[in-house]
Amino acid sequence: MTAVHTRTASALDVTKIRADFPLLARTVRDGKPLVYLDSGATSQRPRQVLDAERAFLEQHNAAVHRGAHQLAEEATDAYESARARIAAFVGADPAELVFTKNATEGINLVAYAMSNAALVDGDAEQFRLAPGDEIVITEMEHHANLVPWQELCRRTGATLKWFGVTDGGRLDLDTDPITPLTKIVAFTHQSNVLGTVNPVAELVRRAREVGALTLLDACQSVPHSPVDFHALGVDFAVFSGHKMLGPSGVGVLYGRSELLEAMPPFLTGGSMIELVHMETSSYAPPPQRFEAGVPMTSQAVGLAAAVDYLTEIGMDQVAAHEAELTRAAIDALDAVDGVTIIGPTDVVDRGGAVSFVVDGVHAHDVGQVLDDRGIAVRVGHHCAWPLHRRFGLAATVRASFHVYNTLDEVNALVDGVRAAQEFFGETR
Amino acid sequence: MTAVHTRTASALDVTKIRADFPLLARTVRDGKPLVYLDSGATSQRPRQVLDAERAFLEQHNAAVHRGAHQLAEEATDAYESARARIAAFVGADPAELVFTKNATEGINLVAYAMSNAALVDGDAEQFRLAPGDEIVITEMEHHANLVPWQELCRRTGATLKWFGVTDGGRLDLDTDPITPLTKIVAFTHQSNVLGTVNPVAELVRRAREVGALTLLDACQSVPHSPVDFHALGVDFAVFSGHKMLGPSGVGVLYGRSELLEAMPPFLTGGSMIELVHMETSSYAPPPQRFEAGVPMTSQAVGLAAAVDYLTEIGMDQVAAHEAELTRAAIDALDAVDGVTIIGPTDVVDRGGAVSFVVDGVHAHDVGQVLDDRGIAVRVGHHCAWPLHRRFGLAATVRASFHVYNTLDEVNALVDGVRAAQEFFGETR
Amino acid sequence: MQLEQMYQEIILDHYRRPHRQGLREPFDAETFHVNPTCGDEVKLRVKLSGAGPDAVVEDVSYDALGCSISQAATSMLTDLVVGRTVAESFTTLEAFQAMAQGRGQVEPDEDVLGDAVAFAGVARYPARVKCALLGWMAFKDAVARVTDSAAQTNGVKR
Amino acid sequence: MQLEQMYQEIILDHYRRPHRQGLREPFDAETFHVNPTCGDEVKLRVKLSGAGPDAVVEDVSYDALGCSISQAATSMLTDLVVGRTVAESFTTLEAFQAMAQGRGQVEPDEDVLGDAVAFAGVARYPARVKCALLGWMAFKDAVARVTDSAAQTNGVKR
Ligand SMILES: Cc1ncc(COP(=O)(O)O)c(C=O)c1O
Ligand SMILES: Cc1ncc(COP(=O)(O)O)c(C=O)c1O
Repeated sequence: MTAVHTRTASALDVTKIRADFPLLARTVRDGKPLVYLDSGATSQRPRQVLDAERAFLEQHNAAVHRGAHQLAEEATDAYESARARIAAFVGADPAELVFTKNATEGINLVAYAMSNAALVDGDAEQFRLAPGDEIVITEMEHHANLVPWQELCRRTGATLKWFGVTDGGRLDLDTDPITPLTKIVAFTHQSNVLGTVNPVAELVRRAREVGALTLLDACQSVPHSPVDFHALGVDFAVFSGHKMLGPSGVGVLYGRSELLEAMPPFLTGGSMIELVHMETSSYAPPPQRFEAGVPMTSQAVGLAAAVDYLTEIGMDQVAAHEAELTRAAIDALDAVDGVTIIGPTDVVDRGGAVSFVVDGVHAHDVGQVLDDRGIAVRVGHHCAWPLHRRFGLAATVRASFHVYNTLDEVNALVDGVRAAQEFFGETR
Repeated sequence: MTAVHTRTASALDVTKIRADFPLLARTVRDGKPLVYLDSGATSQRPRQVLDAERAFLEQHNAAVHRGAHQLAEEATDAYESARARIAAFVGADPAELVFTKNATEGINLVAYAMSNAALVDGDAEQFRLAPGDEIVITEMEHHANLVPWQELCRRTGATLKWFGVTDGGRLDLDTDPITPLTKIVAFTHQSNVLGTVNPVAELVRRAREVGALTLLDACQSVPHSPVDFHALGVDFAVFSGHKMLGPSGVGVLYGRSELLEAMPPFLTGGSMIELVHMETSSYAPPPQRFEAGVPMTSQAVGLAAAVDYLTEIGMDQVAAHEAELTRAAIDALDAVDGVTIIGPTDVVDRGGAVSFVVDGVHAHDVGQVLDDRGIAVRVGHHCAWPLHRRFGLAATVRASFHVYNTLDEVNALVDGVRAAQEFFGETR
Repeated sequence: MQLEQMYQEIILDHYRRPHRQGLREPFDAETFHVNPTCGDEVKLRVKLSGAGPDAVVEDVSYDALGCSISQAATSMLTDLVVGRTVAESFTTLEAFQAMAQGRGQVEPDEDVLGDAVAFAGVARYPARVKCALLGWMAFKDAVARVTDSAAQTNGVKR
Repeated sequence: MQLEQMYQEIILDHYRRPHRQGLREPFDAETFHVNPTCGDEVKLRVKLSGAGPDAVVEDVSYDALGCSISQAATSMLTDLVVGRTVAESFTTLEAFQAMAQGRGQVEPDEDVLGDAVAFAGVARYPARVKCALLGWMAFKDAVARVTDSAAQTNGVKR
């Protein structure tokens, strides 16, 4: 075992940061220090986030937007203040942010609203799909940004098309399937497998040229680098709290105001209505229109605390730190005979998910050896099965980082990969 | 101000219970002790629930059902153990429980799955709706169990029908709209306004007679009394964590196994799939089929802790305690001139939501006077607008109880109502 | 008790004996506004004379269902706008809205607001702000409908 | 290191040199099973002779993509069931499943499981249980298809 120090060349005081994360202090598999390299699946939470949520629950908890007593006022303020702080963090106006349970719900919300548009006239027509219309995604999408569009095609008769991926793990812009029939282009900002950061401006330009909407899956970008939705010019975007040091059970859908204004609802019920009769109902303005039922109140408060925590560190610092870890991991893994990295090996337009395969050792077995050494990585297709098939693979090993990871942890990973090679080598 | 003691004739040690709820110790409006009578909107949480969630997050947090490392195993175990404990609490098998973000999502899930059934053959056909088919609800439904059915009718061409409500606030069984065309009967177990407990067995019998499905809105029953879904014989049921001393952001959909097996998915994305290709995908068995994306992990753990807490007290005890408070509130309010209770004034088949109007004083104004005295109640239509219209009202005042409330708090409420009458009386 | 600060005597007076209540003819536009959280509603009519910002508010009539705050605010609105120009009434409206949404941080200007300064206390209760604004928003909407349709009749595009 | 406990030598042997690999003719039924969490897959064929529980497993052939555990378990399965009756092979299957899902709490019976007791260590890793069971479940499914279709041919309702 490599001891886990906090050596790093970046400006961050990672020792201090690690002290904020209670879980990172624990040991696994008979007393081994935990090396948590699975933040791409879900991140850990600092005390500050846990404390903020608990303080809310011990002092201000009440149903929001429904009560007239003091607690209800305080809870509503906490919830709406959370929305405003999170909006500022991603370059959006508060009313452009809808709280969902996760990013997956956000994408489903847009996809279902688009089929619901068939039932409403007026401004909602821009969301309508009919047979012949096309939806464009990419071959590197997470299932969350793929399956909902397949289902939308089934509901509306539209056709699904996609950008291919190059052997080097970049979006193949030459396979461009965007045509005047394209109604929406949905793509990931940063691949959760390849680490690839896609050319948002170029894709937005091409989509706009044909009048198509854009939806950005920002699940892997917002937690790791500065992101400004207004500057990017996308129409919709989604991300999840649990990947950015925040609570599970809360995600965000961003939508440009005019679009949210015009879009029909998805989930219906309490708090999203204007008038309700037995026969028919009308709906509240956004964002309330898209937040049916009692929302994830304390989780929104926790997510705002996570945003405060990240802002305090500075997203540029976070990105720089992770770039350093990524650089180190790619270099060290690339130097191991029999290890192949899936995705770009340069760190330009690339984030910190490093996926690889080891000749003759299945990803699950590599993962098992790593786990035995206290190193937590993800093995499998990482919810991007078609992308794996594109590379002729069923499974890869993925190491992914966050602000609390260290170069020593990268070294522990590389040592572990070598140990797996030895363990499964014919020579044993 | 009446001091808040814990006098009660029931077997509960409410003083001890109150000590578990940090929020109940706070004061509002310039130092007045909080009298929280708004648990029908959302309940408060005991330390045990807060601690369970925090312990999970500090020790076992990871993405569930996705990872192969030790943390992921522990997190998955915690999540599935939570499902099993909650299932036992409501008389269901673990695989019959789907975690949702709230009850509202649960109802929408069934309503959308029913329109999605049009796209699938085989067993899913039983969920299909066509023009001419009918959906039956009641006039006392929460918007959460009304608007999703209106929308389903819009999507499928089916017709919405409903049971009326008697002047006494009971379901009017003589207005029975169930016919051989009825495909589903969705009704509340306990009205969140009237307190009325509906005759589930009789409604299930009538629905079964015509081969219709049943969906029970158990939001106001599961938190307050022993409920056994298998014994009740309903096909689907929903409830929310935040109303039963558990976290916000988590709810439950119960569905009989054969039905969940046959039902098409609603939200799609990661973790709910079997095989994914760019062109098409197939789906996992339930409950995973209905849990797309990273779920509300710590919230499920917290809800299981709430269930443990309630079980420790005993749901019979909880029900008896609330019945006593309800009896006292009804008697005392009924004795005030100019106060009219909306809903049954007997406590047979009746839970602890006590809604009322005060002659000449609008509900909002009553609420304001109560709030000024530290008493938190809900005012308005409580997301049951058609029910209010049925009684010719726009708004009522609602006091609602949980295990931590006391008879002294009921007295404080009644004193507050008299104070409101005085304040707004012409004689002032 | 902070109640007296919120429910000033003049508010209770308007609530008990509302001014200009009831729906009257003639009118140029009618609006119907609802507060979705509590179900309170107001149907409101305006009659203007003249055109543009200098048009004069001849009458405001209404039928309202609601709490003391919303009823009193609507009643007082009629005192403050009837007989004044649209421009003047919108100045008052904006000041009223700023005060109501100001969370107690906005110092109300009695010269502009007149009796309506009595609603300053409401601003401290966010859940009641919509009550105070219900009638005012219905008025704003109604005036906009008149001026919009006048603009359209004149062939002016918005 | 607990690794050696999980990856016993016999497991690694089967993984490196799998028995009865490849798809062969003739066969009575073919199944395709996938582990959705990792993408591992197995296509498996069975050839039976005779009918009912006393039918004998003549051959099991397969094409598998997967980790050492799933490959070795499928290879070993063929050793344990080929040449035995369906009834016998199902007894072994049930014991294997019970052990694999037993979280290390189920004492494996070497008389029933033979070499497959080597998989006892896997039971301590819940995420790997599906790997160990992949081939076995494909086998169970394939046998069921043969016997079901035989039952249907005989006009027997399930
Ligand atoms: C009877 C009833 N049904 C449904 C709901 C909706 O619950 P939620 O908002 O948690 O989804 C509520 C509570 O608001 C309720 O009281
Ligand atoms: C790129 C990407 N998109 C979407 C998702 C789905 O996020 P969630 O499961 O939180 O909804 C994830 C994470 O799992 C992801 O990495």
